Amino acid sequence: MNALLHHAPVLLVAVPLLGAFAVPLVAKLGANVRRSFVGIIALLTTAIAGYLAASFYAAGASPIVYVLGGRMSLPSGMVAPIRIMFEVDGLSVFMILITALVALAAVLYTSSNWKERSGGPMKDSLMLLLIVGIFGMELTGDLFNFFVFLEITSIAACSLVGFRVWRGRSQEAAFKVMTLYTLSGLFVLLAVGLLYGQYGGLNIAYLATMIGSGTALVDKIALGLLLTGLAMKAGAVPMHMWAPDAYGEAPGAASIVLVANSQASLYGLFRILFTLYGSAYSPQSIAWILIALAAATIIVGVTMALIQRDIKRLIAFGAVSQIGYMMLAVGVGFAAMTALEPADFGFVALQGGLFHMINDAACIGLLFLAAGVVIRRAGTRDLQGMGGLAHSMGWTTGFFMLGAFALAGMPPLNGFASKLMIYESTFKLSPVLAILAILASILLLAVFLRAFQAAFLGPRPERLNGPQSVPASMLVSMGLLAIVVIAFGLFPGFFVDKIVTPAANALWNGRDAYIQAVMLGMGG
Amino acid sequence: MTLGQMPFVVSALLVVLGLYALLFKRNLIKMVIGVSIIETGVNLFLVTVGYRAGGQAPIYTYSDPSAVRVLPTPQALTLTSIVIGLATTALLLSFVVFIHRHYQTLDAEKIKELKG
Amino acid sequence: MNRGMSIIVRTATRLVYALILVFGFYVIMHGHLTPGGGFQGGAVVASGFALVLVALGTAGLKGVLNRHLLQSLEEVGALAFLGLAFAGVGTAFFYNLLANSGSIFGATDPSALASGGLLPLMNWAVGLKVMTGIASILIVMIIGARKEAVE
Amino acid sequence: MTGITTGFGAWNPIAWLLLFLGVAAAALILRRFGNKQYKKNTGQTKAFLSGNEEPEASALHVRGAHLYWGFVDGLSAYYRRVRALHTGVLSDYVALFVGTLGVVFIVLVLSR
Repeated sequence: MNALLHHAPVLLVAVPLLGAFAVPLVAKLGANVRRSFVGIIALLTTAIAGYLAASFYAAGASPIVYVLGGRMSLPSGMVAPIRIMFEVDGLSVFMILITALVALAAVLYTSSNWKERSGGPMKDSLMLLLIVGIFGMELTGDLFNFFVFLEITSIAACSLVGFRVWRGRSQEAAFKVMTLYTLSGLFVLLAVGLLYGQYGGLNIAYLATMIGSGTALVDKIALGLLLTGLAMKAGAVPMHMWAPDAYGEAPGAASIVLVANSQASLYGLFRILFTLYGSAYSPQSIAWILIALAAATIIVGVTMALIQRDIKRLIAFGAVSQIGYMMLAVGVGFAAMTALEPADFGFVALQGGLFHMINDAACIGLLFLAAGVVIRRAGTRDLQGMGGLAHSMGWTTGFFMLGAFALAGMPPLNGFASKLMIYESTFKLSPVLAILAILASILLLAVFLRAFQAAFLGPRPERLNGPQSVPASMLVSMGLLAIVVIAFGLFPGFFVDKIVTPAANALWNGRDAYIQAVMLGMGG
Repeated sequence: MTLGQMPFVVSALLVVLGLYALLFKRNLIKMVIGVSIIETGVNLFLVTVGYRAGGQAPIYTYSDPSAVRVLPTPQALTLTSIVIGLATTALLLSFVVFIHRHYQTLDAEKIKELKG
Repeated sequence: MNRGMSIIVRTATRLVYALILVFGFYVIMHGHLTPGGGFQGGAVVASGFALVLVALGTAGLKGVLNRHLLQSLEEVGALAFLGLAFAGVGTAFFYNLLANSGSIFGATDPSALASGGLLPLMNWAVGLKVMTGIASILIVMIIGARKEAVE
Repeated sequence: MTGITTGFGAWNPIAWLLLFLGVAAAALILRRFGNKQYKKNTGQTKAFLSGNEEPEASALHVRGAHLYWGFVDGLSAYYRRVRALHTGVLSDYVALFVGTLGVVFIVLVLSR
């Protein structure tokens, strides 16, 4: 194993962190130097993520453990799981790929030379910090460390939402989001404290070996706190109220990283449910909690999106409803896995839910980025005041339409492939839920057709006060996501085999491998 | 209930008090104070978890080398949590400053441009 | 311009200020031996700074300790911390290269001040970051509040 | 390799594209059999609005808020309730969080 591969997990966090701290200093050399520097950091991070993923899959997708600060045993020879560890399994690698894709697109988008009104270097710094936090959440094998990275994402995300201080609405959104994020973070910390007090450890693998048959009340309380706290950060109805505020008020590029942040919280939820508790304590009721939250999320998200007039809030409610699809699929998978007779459709559901995560990141990313361009061009966020933008913005129109069709599940795009898997597996568990999901998907198409019709179609507007041309870097960033949408749409089998199945395996039967990777390393 | 369990009760009370402030107080500053109180409750809980009867604080210098010391992990967790709490509170308060500048009020019931 | 508070407070501040700074630096320096460390010491130093700002007013800053200088120093502290973490990358990230090495900061007696390897250096880096970070937050908030009062 | 099988169905985008192209080609061929006799820029190609003049294009554009008003009106009972939930007041959001936490606790404590 070579040195770069050995250190890849930690470099994924350390490189953007270095970038985040160095940006304000580099910015003194000029705006263009700063933009190139941030771009190089993003490219480097993406390259490391790609390299880690490639070698991980080549090596047979067995979990990698990285111990910060040296060996697993202490200098005195004592063996205890107290060092901070990064643990990478199929699910982590999959989430890292999503984050790297979104991060690259977001940084490319912000590096355009459109005039910034304020906060240039600080915005880049916060963006990189948010990316650090998301990577950290996905990599760490330590429950307290997970909380720390969760809080890093909270602080960076809320600063990004609120950094446009001249807008009262963005301050309002930032305050609400920060309060709710902090609240959820504190309840997660309380759960971590409960587990530490009960079992004397913070390592996820170690705790997973200690959690018994689920008779202890402490386990249940900790699970409840973790589940609700992380579901809130993922934006599940009825705790989704922050999500449209945050996505809607953040700058275009920050919105898509916020979506990746919600997905990282969802990852945390899955890690807790499948790895930390997993087969030790998994009553069917948890699956039904997930499914109930998911059904509410899908319906409320899509119906609220239908009546929005602010284009970013409309897309934001669409993003909320998509989180519901992922939770629905994983809930169905959990129900099938924990049933007395584990059924195969559960695995398909997990595959579909996870595949939908990366599809959602690409499609919603495309929509948010295109909406950012539209708002700058039209000078308003109100759909009522827009129209006819397609006459002057050919590429952006195409990208918006592509994203909308893909997200609504039109064949042959990627959203259709993942939603088909979700529908068919959900149908096996409960036909009503599947019909609900299909109906919501049709409504979603209606929502985005409305946004598309209102913003792009119609006669050429008389006057536009925004800038005339769209910068190349923004088009490149949207093009990147569009390529992903098309590639995943045309070759779903390839990507499901290569990257989704290892992730689904990590949830389905990867718990023992995850635990063994740490516990055996500790013995040796 | 023994005296040793009192800190747990107090930390639970603090969490409930903070939630009360968040739910029923309308002033934004009081809501920030509520968040801070919840945080204090959680921190108190973490420190209490680390308490062991008869254990010494893990300070090596000038101490009896044979003494039984407690594991400093919970203390480290609490410190980290306090640091995060400082950043959170500072950020929340600066948002409150800007909200007051734009809305000329700190009443949570009146700051609802973002709804529906 | 704000002239600060009454003469009693100002005189007391001048007396206490140096003590607060010394105590803060002591806490940073002994972070690897006693309770405390970079964050706590940095916060103490910054609280001394806050005392000066409140008691003597912002006139005393004279533009020397401005926000930009403090923020640059903060970034330097953060980068130094990260650099020290990278130093051990031959073994692992955050590997303590100097501990028990016998060279600088590598005393094998765990109660000596020059023990702890990279830990004291990291404490200094964190201390620098925290003291300048909190100080710049204070400056921004006080100047922002002043503007509000004038309007 | 390109398609996926879900265990209950299959999906192959390449086959779908081929089918799509085939159907599109068939549609184009059918279109060629159409009547080519009409004259452009005369009354034959204009919209017929019961004899009224065709309005300006800008007046014809349906604005964002006007689309689907019938759907929203039909579901107004639902929308009244769900909009009332999104009050915009932070305390209500916290209350929803605490309420959900309570429900989750009850379900977990009751189960097994």
